Amino acid sequence: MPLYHTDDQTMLSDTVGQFMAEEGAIAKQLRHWRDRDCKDGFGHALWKQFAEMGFTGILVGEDDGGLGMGHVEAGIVLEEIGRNLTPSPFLTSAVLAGTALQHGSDDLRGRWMPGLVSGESVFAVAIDEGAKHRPERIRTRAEKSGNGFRLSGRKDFVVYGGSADMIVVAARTSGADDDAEGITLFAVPKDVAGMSHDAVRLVDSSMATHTTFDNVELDGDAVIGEVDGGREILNKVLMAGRVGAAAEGVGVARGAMDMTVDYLKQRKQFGKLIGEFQALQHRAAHLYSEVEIARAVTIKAQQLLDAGSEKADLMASVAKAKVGKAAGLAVKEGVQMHGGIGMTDEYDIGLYMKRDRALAEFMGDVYYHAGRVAEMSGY
Amino acid sequence: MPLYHTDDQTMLSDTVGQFMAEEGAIAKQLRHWRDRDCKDGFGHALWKQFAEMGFTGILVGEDDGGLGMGHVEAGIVLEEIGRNLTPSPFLTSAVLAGTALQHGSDDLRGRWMPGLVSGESVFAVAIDEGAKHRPERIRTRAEKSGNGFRLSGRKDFVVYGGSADMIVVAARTSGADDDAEGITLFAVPKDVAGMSHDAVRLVDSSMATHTTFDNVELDGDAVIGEVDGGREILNKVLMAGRVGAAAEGVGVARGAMDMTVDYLKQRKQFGKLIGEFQALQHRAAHLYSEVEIARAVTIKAQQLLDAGSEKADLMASVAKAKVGKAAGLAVKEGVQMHGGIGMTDEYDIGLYMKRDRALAEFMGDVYYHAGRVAEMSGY
Amino acid sequence: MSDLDTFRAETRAWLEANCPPEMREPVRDDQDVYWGGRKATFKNDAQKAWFEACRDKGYTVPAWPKEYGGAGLSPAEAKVLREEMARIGARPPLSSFGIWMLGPALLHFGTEEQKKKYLNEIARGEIRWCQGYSEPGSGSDLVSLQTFGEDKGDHWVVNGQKIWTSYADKADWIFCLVRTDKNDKYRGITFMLFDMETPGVSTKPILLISGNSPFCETFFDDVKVPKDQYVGEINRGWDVAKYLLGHEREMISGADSSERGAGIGAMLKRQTGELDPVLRAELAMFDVDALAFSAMGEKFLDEVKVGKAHPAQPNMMKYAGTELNKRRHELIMAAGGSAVLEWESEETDGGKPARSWLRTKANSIEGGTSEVMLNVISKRILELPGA
Amino acid sequence: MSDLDTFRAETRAWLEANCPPEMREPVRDDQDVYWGGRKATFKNDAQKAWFEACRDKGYTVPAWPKEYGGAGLSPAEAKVLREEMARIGARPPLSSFGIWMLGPALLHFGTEEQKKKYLNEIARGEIRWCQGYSEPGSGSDLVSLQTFGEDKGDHWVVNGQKIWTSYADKADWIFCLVRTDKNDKYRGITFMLFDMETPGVSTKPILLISGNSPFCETFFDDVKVPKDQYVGEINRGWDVAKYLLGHEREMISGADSSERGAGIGAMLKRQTGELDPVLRAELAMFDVDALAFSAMGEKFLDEVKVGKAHPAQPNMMKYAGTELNKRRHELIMAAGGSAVLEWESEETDGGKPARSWLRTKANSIEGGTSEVMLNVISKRILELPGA
Repeated sequence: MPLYHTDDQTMLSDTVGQFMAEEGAIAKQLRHWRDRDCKDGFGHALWKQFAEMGFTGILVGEDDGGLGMGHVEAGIVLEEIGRNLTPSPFLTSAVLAGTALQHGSDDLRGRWMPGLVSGESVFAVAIDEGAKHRPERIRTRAEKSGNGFRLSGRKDFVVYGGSADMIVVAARTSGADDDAEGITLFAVPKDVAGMSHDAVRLVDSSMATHTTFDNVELDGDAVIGEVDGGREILNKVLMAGRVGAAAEGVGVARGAMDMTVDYLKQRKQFGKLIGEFQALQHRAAHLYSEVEIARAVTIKAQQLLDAGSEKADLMASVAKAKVGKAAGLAVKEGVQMHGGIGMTDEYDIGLYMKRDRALAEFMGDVYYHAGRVAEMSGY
Repeated sequence: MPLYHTDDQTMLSDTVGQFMAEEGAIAKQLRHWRDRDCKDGFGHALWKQFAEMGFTGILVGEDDGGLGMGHVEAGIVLEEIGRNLTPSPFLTSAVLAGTALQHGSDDLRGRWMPGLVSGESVFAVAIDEGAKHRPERIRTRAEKSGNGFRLSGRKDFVVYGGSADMIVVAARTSGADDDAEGITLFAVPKDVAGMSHDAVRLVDSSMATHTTFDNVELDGDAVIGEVDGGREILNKVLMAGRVGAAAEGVGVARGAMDMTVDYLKQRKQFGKLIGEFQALQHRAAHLYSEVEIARAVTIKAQQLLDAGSEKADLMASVAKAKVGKAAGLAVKEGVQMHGGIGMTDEYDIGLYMKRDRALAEFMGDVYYHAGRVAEMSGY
Repeated sequence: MSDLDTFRAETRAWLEANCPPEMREPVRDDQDVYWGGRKATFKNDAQKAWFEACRDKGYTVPAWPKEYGGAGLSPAEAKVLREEMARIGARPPLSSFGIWMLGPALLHFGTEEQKKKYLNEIARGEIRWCQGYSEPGSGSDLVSLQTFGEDKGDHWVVNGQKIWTSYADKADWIFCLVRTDKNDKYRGITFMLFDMETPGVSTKPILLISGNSPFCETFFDDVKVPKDQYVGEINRGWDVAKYLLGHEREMISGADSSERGAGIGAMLKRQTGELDPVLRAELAMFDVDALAFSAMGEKFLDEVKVGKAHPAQPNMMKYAGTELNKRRHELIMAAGGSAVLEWESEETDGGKPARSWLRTKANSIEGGTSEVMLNVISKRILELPGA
Repeated sequence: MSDLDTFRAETRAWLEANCPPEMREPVRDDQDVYWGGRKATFKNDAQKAWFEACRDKGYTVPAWPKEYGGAGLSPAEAKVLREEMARIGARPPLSSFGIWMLGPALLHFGTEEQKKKYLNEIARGEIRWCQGYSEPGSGSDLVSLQTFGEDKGDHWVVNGQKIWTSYADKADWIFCLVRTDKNDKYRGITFMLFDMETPGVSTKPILLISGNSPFCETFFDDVKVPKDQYVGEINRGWDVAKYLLGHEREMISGADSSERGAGIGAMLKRQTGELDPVLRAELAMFDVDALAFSAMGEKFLDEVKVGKAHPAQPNMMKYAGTELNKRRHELIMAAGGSAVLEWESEETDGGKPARSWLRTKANSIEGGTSEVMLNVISKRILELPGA
């Protein structure tokens, strides 16, 4: 498959781009909800609009009422989300939880998919334990209890956990903390007894929770896939999440870069447009090159994921790491090249820096994924 | 002690600088011997001149006929050696082997020091085993044999080993390969039976050997210091070598930088001196900053070493690593900024790149020393 | 006993008697130090007592001449005082831009009358000053400033806008660069002084990406400034500004090079437990740079003391130090993971790590951008041609 | 069966019959490929047979029209041929700057007569060409070239010096940029063609820091060039040169992006055993960049095929690819340690790793420096103002 968007994908990209620039714009969404100290961190009305546009069900099979598209298409939505810093539960709900649910039973999908597709429901995933992404180690335990399970443990960095109608929780049903096997995924509804959230606002104004499970009783039908067989699904969820976060990161990088290049064409110092200074030109050109490469490998990872290739896992880590580097560079150069004004809350470039930071951390940072690339390559 | 040269040191620096620029100049030494395919890789006549100037005995105690100066002074000589790419056995003989011999008995010093001071003798050290510097692991073994020892093993990267009248060899007299203790240093004369050299020319035209010891019989008085007590001396040798190599690296960096900055002021392209292009200006200014910092920490390490501070070991690794970065940058920027002409053998900038490469590897590279900094810092 | 030993003994005794124990605690925030001024209040009695004791002794500005409110100490004596204060951890009795910036300018360029009046007011903490240099349109290119003072005979009428005026909302007076000749870029600026209560002056605090800040925007709307309120010569204010900028960069570059030169790997390992192996390697590479920079800081200060440092070397220190500090905080964020993303939580003390990280991004902008520093290094140290 | 399928079947059969097994081995050095020319000799019979079969079929330049010595294949057919040759690992039957560079220029700018003569000679391997662009004083600023052709009515007299003329010592003819009007920088250059055996032409090989090289210095001392030996228009040779430079950068940037995009960590671990943990981390960070760049290479080629790539994108590919390749070889040297420092030893095959490492330093200089690439990106892609 050629590594560029097909005509259909280009059309989708145009549609999404226009929609997001209008409805998802920084002033209309991010700043709006932030300045109102919104406890969700995003607007439910926009989430409904996402549903009307078909975005919410973009990865959901047609049998479940979705569009049955792939990660390239989800990535198109995410790139525009990133470019506009649009706060939404798209990544956690439609990509992460959605991918998990695809492996659920008919009953489970029947229970949750309609809400996702219609934009009525918001989902989250609870994977991380501790401040760094280390999904190889799962300590949260689900003990058999009657026909169901009793869940205990603590999850961190549960993005939009406080707003979620359902949280996909990765728990250990057998084995030791570091075992690959023995993991089970559960779809945990919001109203279960024993689940409590400590909600925190993050640097990018998004919301996340530390979520504690204190002997939470779950029915057997909360299990996604097979008991003890969750690692494989979890890996798929992680791949989808990494590639998705990479796509959003590409959008953040391109948004920050475009804003900065525009500024270089407008701001005058020493009687010249600052974009005439060769030192800045070269840095901007280098940045362009890094962002282009990050975008290419992200599309590559999306295609591999859609093709079910066994290389997808490696390339997902490459993409997440490379985007981490490129977007990090884009926001740093962005703030520096804006000078003092870039440090003010009034200008948007700082918002890109904040979003990049949170996104860099989400689903594993550049160091984690570089390490994975080494391990998967055998060194 | 203030972190700049005293008046005496400044005077020494001027003297050495003038001497090296005349007698040690690239055309007169490096190119001269290289183009004649000299098997020593340096000129014995210059080594004699070093002796006349007092350089050879700069670290040798006054009782042994030397000047009894410190590593700051040795570093002054080395910086000028680096700046002029002067091939000489100064680092291996006067700094490394010399430091080892300082811990030898009166007899041993009486046997070897006069030759060093007079420039009659050339010494080498044989520490590395394998292609990377890992002195924590010593496999070469010296078994007790009568009143002496029988030495067997192979050493690599023995710089000027083929020309050496004596080689300081680090061998294991007890314990396992990775033990800290159980090391003994030996002063091995060149004519012992069972020692053989496989001499190779290196990228910088210096010479080194793979040296094999096949049941080499050594007298007990070849031992430097105590049997099994060589680790402490070895550590001092290593510190001296690292700080010394750092000082030479500073010289290489400054030499390459000065040559490049000069070129920026002469070469015209697009109707301008290329030094007028801001992108090159900023890179040159950044390079200046890195080289200044590398020089500062090298002097700091020299002073700590001279003061016998316990921080010397850490700072020696910091200096070696920092100089590795800064000098590496200097030669890379040097060649790139010279453009095509910098790629030709006719121009000297490429010689700086070659010397830097060999020096970067000698006594541990930037990665090795960064790792040591982490370990010594407790992480 | 030498004179200096005597002085040390006396100083020690004086400090013992006059520096209250509360004033020997580390400074935790802005309010722990007295900034003086008309609107100033003391945080507690100890702060008041310590300030007044120092003021009366001339120790708010110990090296200034006695007639200007100082103690007239020699450099050697001033060093002894600093050392003795550091020994007991004494807080500065008074902080202000008057002490750091306007004072040195007045000592160098002021008339006798100005020195008497303004320096004494500063030394006694009576007037708090702020600095009006930057404007929205003139950041790195400071000299392009547009705030204009129209000559009205015995006074100027000043109109324009300043930005990044720290604590403008708390200051009594401002020292301010004002264009007084539109035809000469460099020789058309006057270094004016005026009261912030003059009609037409207003200020507005600036919210940064890291949160609240001491920075303000300051607006001048037909502000009348008497014709005798300037330093140096009329239209030659750029000389005064340049003098102060050099002073400022030297201070910034020297100031916290020791903090910037500390390794962080060990601290982050303690704080976060396990370190990812690739992150560990990055930290090791950072620590090499940081520890090397600490040696550079030491060398720089040693050389400054004896006048050996290249006059443009502070630019290099500022460049390298601020870039290093940004990298330091990037790594602190990386090691801290999702925990340090928190913006308002108690666990992070109100988002301290994230706010500090964002705040460091200004390091390479304020007091001269990294780009300007590199320009200066290439021109003045490497002597590269052209702009 | 479609026409293309038929063509594929025929091609496969033809290759089976005509490509000797020896010509299906990987190319190890320059001599494994036939470069043609008056002085050329074949390394062996197989090479001769393979070359002659291709020449007779028009397969040395399959996409060129038949009348110029090609096979007149359509783009689709040419692709099938490439695929089928790749399938059996067939070596190129003929390599030359005539095929890659002069040919495309002549096809675009040449007269009918020139095409007939020169293209046929190239296609048949009769004349080997070299390129005379760079001069000692004009590197990145190619257009500042000084080699001058004085107009003598029916001929020019050319004086000057070229540098980096690859294989000038082995070539029969040169295509060469010569200034013919000193008053117009861009419109004062003529793209001339002449025989290297013309009196006054001499060459001298250039020794590189990596050792021997195909590069030469080439000197013109009163070289007579007939007035009809130029391409395009007189004084408009810069148009031809620009066309070729674009062509060249596209080739360079596309060519080995796959090689450049390979990870090296695993290979170095196998070669060297243990990896230092900090070096391992550097390799991991490199591999991320390298694997990402391989995707970029793929994307770029896909986009070029359908005309979607930005016309200046080859500059970005060249910049990123060459910088990456330099870093790759730095890491190979670091992992190899003292063993790969050896310059003439058998163990390193005559210093191969070190020589390759040094050779890569030219990657970011030849064919347009990284600095020029960044200039082009900033101007043509980012549309930044000014030079």
